[in-house]
Amino acid sequence: MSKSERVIEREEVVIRFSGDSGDGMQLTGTLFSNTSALFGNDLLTFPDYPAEIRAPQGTVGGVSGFQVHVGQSEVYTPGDFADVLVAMNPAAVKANSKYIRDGGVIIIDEDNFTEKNIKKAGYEKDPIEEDRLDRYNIISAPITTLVRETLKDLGLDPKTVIRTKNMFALGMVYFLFGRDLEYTEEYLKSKFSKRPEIIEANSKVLRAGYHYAETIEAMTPIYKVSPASIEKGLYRTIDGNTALSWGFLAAAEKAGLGLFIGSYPITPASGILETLAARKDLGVKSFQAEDEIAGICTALGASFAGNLAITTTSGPGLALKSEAIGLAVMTELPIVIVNVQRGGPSTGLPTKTEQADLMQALYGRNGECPVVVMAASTPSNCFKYAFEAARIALEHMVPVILLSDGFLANGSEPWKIPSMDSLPEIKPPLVKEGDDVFIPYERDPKTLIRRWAIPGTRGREHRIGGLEKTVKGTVSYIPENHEYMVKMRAEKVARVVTKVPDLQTYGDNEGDMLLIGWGGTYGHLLTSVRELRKEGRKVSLAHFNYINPLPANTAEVFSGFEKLVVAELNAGQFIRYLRMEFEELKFKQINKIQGLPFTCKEIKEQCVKLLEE
Amino acid sequence: MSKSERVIEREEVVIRFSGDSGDGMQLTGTLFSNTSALFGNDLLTFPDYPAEIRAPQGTVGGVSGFQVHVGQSEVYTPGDFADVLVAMNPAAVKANSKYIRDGGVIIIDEDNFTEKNIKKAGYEKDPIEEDRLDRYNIISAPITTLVRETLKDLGLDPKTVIRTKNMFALGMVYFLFGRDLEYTEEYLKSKFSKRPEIIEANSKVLRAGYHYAETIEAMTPIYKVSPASIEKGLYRTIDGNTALSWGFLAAAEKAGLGLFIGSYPITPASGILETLAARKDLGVKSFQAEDEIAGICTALGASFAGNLAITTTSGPGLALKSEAIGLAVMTELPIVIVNVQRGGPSTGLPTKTEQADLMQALYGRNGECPVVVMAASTPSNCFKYAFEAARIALEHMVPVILLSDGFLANGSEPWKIPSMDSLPEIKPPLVKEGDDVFIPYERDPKTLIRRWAIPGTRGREHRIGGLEKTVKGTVSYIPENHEYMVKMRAEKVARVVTKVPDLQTYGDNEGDMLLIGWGGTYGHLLTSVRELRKEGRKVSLAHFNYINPLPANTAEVFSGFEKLVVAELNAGQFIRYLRMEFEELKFKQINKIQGLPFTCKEIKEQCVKLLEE
Amino acid sequence: MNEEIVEYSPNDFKSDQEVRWCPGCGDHAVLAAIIRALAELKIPKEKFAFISGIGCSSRFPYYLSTYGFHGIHGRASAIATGVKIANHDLNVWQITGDGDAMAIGGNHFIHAVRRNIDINIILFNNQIYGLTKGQYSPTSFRGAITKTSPFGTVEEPFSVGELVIGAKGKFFARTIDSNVHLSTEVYKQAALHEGTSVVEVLQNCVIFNDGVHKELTDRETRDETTIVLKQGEPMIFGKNGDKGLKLDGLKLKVVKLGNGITEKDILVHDCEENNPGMHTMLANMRYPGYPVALGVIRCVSAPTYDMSVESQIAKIQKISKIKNVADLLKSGSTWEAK
Amino acid sequence: MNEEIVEYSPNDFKSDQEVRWCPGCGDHAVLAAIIRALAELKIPKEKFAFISGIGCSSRFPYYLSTYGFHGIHGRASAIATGVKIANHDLNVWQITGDGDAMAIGGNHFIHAVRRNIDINIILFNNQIYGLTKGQYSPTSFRGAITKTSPFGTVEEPFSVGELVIGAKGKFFARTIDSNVHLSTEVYKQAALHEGTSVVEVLQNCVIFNDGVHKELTDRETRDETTIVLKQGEPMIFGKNGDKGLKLDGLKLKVVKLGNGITEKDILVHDCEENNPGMHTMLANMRYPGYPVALGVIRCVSAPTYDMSVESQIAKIQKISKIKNVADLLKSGSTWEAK
Ligand SMILES: Cc1ncc(C[n+]2csc(CCOP(=O)(O)OP(=O)(O)O)c2C)c(N)n1
Ligand SMILES: Cc1ncc(C[n+]2csc(CCOP(=O)(O)OP(=O)(O)O)c2C)c(N)n1
Ligand code: SF4
Ligand code: SF4
Ligand SMILES: [Mg+2]
Ligand SMILES: [Mg+2]
Repeated sequence: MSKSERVIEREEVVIRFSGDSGDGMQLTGTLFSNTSALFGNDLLTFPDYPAEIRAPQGTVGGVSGFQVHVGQSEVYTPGDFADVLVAMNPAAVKANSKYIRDGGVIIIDEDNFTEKNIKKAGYEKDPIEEDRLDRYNIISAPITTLVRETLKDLGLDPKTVIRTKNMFALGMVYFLFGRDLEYTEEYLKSKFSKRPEIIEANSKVLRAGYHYAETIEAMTPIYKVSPASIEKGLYRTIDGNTALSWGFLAAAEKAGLGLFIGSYPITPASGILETLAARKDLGVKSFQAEDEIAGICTALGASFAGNLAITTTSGPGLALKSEAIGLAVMTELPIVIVNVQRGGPSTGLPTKTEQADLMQALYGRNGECPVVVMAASTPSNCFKYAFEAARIALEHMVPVILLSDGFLANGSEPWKIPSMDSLPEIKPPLVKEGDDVFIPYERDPKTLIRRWAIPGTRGREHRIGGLEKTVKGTVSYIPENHEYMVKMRAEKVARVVTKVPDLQTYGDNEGDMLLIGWGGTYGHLLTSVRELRKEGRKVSLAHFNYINPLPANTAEVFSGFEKLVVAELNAGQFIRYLRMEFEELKFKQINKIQGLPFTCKEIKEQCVKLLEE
Repeated sequence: MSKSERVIEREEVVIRFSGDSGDGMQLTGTLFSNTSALFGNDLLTFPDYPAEIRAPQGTVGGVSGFQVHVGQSEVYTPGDFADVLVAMNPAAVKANSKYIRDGGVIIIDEDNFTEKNIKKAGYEKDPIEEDRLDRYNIISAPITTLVRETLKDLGLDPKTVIRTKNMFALGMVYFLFGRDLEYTEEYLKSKFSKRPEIIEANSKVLRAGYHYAETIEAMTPIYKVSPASIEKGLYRTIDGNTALSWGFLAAAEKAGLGLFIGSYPITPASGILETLAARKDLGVKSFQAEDEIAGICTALGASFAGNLAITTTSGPGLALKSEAIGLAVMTELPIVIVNVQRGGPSTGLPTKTEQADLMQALYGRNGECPVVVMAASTPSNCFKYAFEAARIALEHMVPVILLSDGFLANGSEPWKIPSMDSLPEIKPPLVKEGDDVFIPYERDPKTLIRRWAIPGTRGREHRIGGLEKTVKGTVSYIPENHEYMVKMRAEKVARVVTKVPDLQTYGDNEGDMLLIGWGGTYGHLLTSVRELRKEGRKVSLAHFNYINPLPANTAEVFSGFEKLVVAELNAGQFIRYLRMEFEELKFKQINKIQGLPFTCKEIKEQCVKLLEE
Repeated sequence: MNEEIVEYSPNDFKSDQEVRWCPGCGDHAVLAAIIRALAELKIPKEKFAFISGIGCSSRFPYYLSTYGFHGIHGRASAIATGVKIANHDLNVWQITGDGDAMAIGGNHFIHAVRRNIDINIILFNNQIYGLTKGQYSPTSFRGAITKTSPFGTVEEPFSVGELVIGAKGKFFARTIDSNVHLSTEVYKQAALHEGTSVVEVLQNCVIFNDGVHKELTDRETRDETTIVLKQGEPMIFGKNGDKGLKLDGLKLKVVKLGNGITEKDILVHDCEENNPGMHTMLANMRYPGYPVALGVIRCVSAPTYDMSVESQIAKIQKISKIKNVADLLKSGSTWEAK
Repeated sequence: MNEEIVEYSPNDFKSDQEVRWCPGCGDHAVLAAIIRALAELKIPKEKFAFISGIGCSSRFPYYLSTYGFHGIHGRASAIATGVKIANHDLNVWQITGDGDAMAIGGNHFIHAVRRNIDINIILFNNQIYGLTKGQYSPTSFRGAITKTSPFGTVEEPFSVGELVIGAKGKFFARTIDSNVHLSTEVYKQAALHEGTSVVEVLQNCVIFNDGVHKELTDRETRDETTIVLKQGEPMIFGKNGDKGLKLDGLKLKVVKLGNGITEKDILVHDCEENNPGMHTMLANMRYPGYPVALGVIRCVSAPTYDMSVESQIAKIQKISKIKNVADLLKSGSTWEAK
């Protein structure tokens, strides 16, 4: 066969890199993704790794994976099944064999398939046989040996040599997709600029992998995924945590305020604090607090002092912030609380994704204590929703909880860089100096927003705090005043609805089924609905980014459908919320509580079942 | 008129003592209540005081009140309106004039109605005129002058003299109700045993008040409330916090376990820690923690070590405990978390009552994190529900949140002392020493309860913690295991329903309206329903003490009624929960968010309105 | 804008709120001293921010006409930290109680001290929880009988100064509510010190812990039971100025002047000494045995967190190519789709 | 019931769980030393309870075959306190990291120390957050470059020993992960001390803070950079045992032996001295300038919280008329309805 005959043109393809925590799979995956992005593909990534820093070598528990879905047209999920699996050891095969597409390719480092490693991975004898992998196209390469061979003349220590294995595998994959090595070589050069021997070693191995793949004729077919036909503009790849961080930077600039972040590190939210800590050039005040309570309390202090103040955390950290969120509600100070959800309850599954903090976000505080609750739904739109959350907080003088999750936080995709001009203005209700009376809880009659007088502003001295107050800020136990203030605070949040865009469906305005989702499941639900519609099903999608308040037209949208099905990565929280809000309607549910995103297959199957019920 | 002619026989009567925070009104009210209880009346009390220790003298904000409702038959509320108001100063009149029954009596210390005090209370000139108090029977006595006169020969300092004023007023009230002075004099003797001059002064003034009332013929009528015809047995008066504390003591004794309380003081829950701290004689380990988090975490440690462990707090404290409740859920250790609700959000109205922490109790944690939620409904049944909460926690290896509120905590009523024999046994699933394998999360197939192996038990060493685990206790990120464990934990809580008695209605099994309530509003709802029924309305009451899980027959009970109306002291939390649980049903609501209990008048009016809608 | 008016009388710092502490509470005197100190600082009023937690003492901000934030229990240090970092131009005070700062707020307190945030922490130590009606606090003496310790506590109290110094504290002073003159002076010094200043005010709670500092405040005993430390001056005290402190090995010793012992033998107070050993001993002196030290015990200069942040930002801004968000969005690896 | 078997080998304390720390992590050596210490204590295995927070180090209890409780971040001191009070017969250990104990858990930590609960706190100080992948901790040195301080931290670290002593600590020791022999000894002494024992283990995180204690562990330098303190022995160190510590006013000074300076001039270590001044100085010694002190620095006996509780209960039970709940229910004022 000639080379050209072996090329298969594909709309999209899914690759999964997988090995021990120390095998460098996250980097390998990232390099492949960036190369594909530069090539012009759309893509979405899904890193998936254990909670231990270096979980025990060779075990299934220690497998670190990075999946990337590359497409010619738009790509919304990391893909259910891998077309190509790179498995550096038997444990990686064990962990992933369920997730390979029929007819897919498995690249293995045969040097690692020793009896000991096979046992460690939990196989009796032969992975191929036990998991019936002969269905797949297995490319078994003595990667370790080849790497040693490649570098034998460089005089490097064995550890350094072994560490380049991932580049060999990456080289093979590049060949398989007909990709350039340029981006990766540039990366190596800038990363190791002070250690030329490392650059040389990695480049050599990368090329060796590429040529090895070229040489062994067995390595068929070659996949070709042409560049995506995407909107014109300047692009970059971005992950959810970075996008979030940048959204806040953009909001602070638009509002003309300093940006303060008070946070305590916690997986998978730490990246936001880390990203913003690096932005001293933009004047960010990043404060690593002694705990989550100090995180939000310093942010509240900074908000009082006139900054755009945010605090970022994950589930258990949000629990700790509960009391102080109440103080934010009572003092009506602007603040954004980001919760990057992970598997719970308690410490739970720290590196896995889940959507089980919704109820906590809505109700996890003492007293009648409503806040605005929003959720981002793709890695890149974390930028938009961070910006919007900040805009709402600042313009409405209200705490906003913004939900993300582990899937969005670590996942990445190409993103069209917006121009700062295209973003809306942000105009907080700041009070200027003056001698007339300033009444702290006096409200705009239409929006119920109070004004913001910042310490340092002459003549606007006033006191706020967590006890119930009159409009003037005087502590008050008067029964009617309390009822009035409780209602005002709730109504103020309700009126944020003016900033909430109407709910749009993907699909039609009526039909047999409306699939309903929120937050990070967007890509999977959208893809599933698309495919169901292709199959002729009358299914549409309504996906929520605004949870409290809900879009004004929600009931109307719901009314067009026979069946309302809520799909979430929890035991059913949004559905319970919708039941409270829409007493008239009946909802059905699809749930998954496995620390993993949905697969489109699951969703489609369950939708079909519910349609046919 | 002869004396006897002036006696009015009453089924029930409401007295409110009211004055400055320093005027001793809480003591006065308590003494009157105890005297009435000893006399054989049923009663219920409602202390109501400002958050400041000594709020500014003479102002409405500084008024401290104590209301007691005394009855011949059973009494369930402190009464909407006072038959007799004792007002030591103009501010006390101002604060209470709305709450006097038509034709009621107001006893005032006219010496305190100086121009200055009248202004301080917020009146322009004359309280009587401004609040149209001439509708009432006003007994204006120069109490301060009379007290000075009474004690002039004792050579006491003026401060001490003035402090006895409350006894004068109490004496007058005793006369008005034909009560004995004996209990009060006994109290004074034991309280001030080391200061005979104080005993003498107070007794003298008490008698002076009594005789003064007897003398002034204006003081009509005399109310007679005969002893209640109550069940035989030994009685005492008890407030909610004491009853709760004792319920736990009883549970520990029945379970044969030590009792540990780890708490941080907070109004209105501190009384429980204080009561149990005094019970070293019963071996209680009471630990005043450095904060609420340490409160629950020490309790969890004590639970791990084999004690009946409880932690007590109020709203903001529950918020702080959220994260650790998750750990209790994950480790499946028995623990009772008591939340004595107060006005919120944030610091809110610390000394006022409210029911606004229900959602927090149900959902205020990260992840899928269900716990048992219960609520006491009268001061005295706090004993029963504390006992039951402990029994469920210990026998089902599950955290239980027990809700009380400021109204129950401080309110008191006569209580028939139960015999310890009449209480059920408590049998925690303890594991004995042994060498066979102990599997920490192995469950009883029927109840799903895991067993409890206490450190010190030979051969049962094991590890638990907040990460997701397999049945064996091994940390696991396996997707299916997580889903399984989440479901098991939820189902285990759901199966506690076997311990939940069926819901009983007061009234009929069907009708036009079912009034639905939970927790501390019981007395008011019951009284309202009784009165509505007397008026011929087809209204019944369903009151909940078990909230998660709900009684098994709830839907069935609900189905018998035309209208379902949920009344609560919040903006509508139980109703939202019921909407989630019973998608088929429609609910209406009655709410009050004023830091105060309902009045029966309000409830009845709203019920009638809803009935006629 | 008007010219800055920075001449104030203490009354200019009073708010229109009714003061709600119990008659006779030591807090009244603290308020009096603080408004005096504020007036004397000659800083524009709008630059002051008073942050508090929860407790009787924490009601303080309501009674001042400055910016104020009555927070939640134990978190005042954190809130104040945020205020100061966000706007280092403000003069930030934290008002707190022994429960608020040493029990629930202990962690934020020691971390503020360690970081040396430039705030002034006024810690009202009445050795009791006032607002919740009389439970013991982490500063209650061992054996204290309170509502939650009816048979006496079984735990050692914190020594505020020792904990502060153990947390790397650079400024610690102690005063007594009733001594308004000394207090005013101490508060001013705390305000002028750059970095975290902790002032422990021995405060009387007339209702729940009346007289706990009686020996130190009574006219008859106070000269014997306390010593007011002054920078550069010998540590002499007593009604007749006839007692002093000397070093005996690694310990302090009270000596009587005369009989060969002269002022020269007496230790001279140096609050600016970096080595904390002496300051810890001074802060730990308890009566009987020693006089209780009042005044500024430790006052050492060191970089503050807030200023270090400012200068790090300034430094990075000078060298970074990223000047605004648009620069950032376009930085690193991007590509053009055409 | 069998006779108590209290002869153990270290392996008896290993659990069947796979150890999941990074290869080369200092935690492995700590585990080795602790199981040795446990075996040598000759206490029945079921009496041990190991409580931890969250962090790499806090995984510890899974690797022991004793009772174990892997808690939540920062709360191990509180959980351990509850365990010990509930059952003072247990031998309770807390395993914690510099983030777990000094950041989020700082308050529980200082309160446990103050109360003198009889638990043994082993604090793994790698000056970094390991589990969350490399952010700075409250013990990271000023200027440390980490994921959250890309331009260096701007805050002073806590000195563990100084904070412990500032919180009224009675036992403080320091050891190094790699010195299993010294560590075993120190852990045993911590276990035997009645009251809160804090052991700071200088631990290497190979991944995120490799070599932070290098000077103190390297074979070539360690004799010069560290001093192992032994009760009653002169404070001598150095490769040739030719250096010692002397007092110079209120400060410590390193001197060379010889040239007139003999062992007699050198300070003798007394960990039982109640006055904390010397111990604080020893705990604060940093290289360069001073050798870092290892071994038991402070070990003072004082009443423990847990035993004080037991004896208060015993005392009250003797005098109270209330012997059971039925007595209580009927106590005070009651009446009979007939
Ligand atoms: C989270 C929380 N826990 C507990 C309380 C109850 N509380 C209010 S003030 C206080 C302690 C007050 O003592 P201290 O700080 O010494 O102030 P003081 O009243 O003595 O001035 C407590 C426990 C609260 N308001 N919030
Ligand atoms: C409430 C909460 N906040 C934050 C975290 C995230 N977290 C886990 S361990 C850790 C710090 C670990 O550092 P350290 O205690 O020094 O332990 P090490 O990993 O270095 O042994 C953090 C911040 C968490 N699990 N829970
Ligand atoms: S209770 Fe004590 S501290 Fe509080 S205001 Fe009254 S006297 Fe002052
Ligand atoms: S990350 Fe560091 S501390 Fe954690 S296991 Fe690895 S080497 Fe040890
Ligand atoms: Mg106090
Ligand atoms: Mg660490």
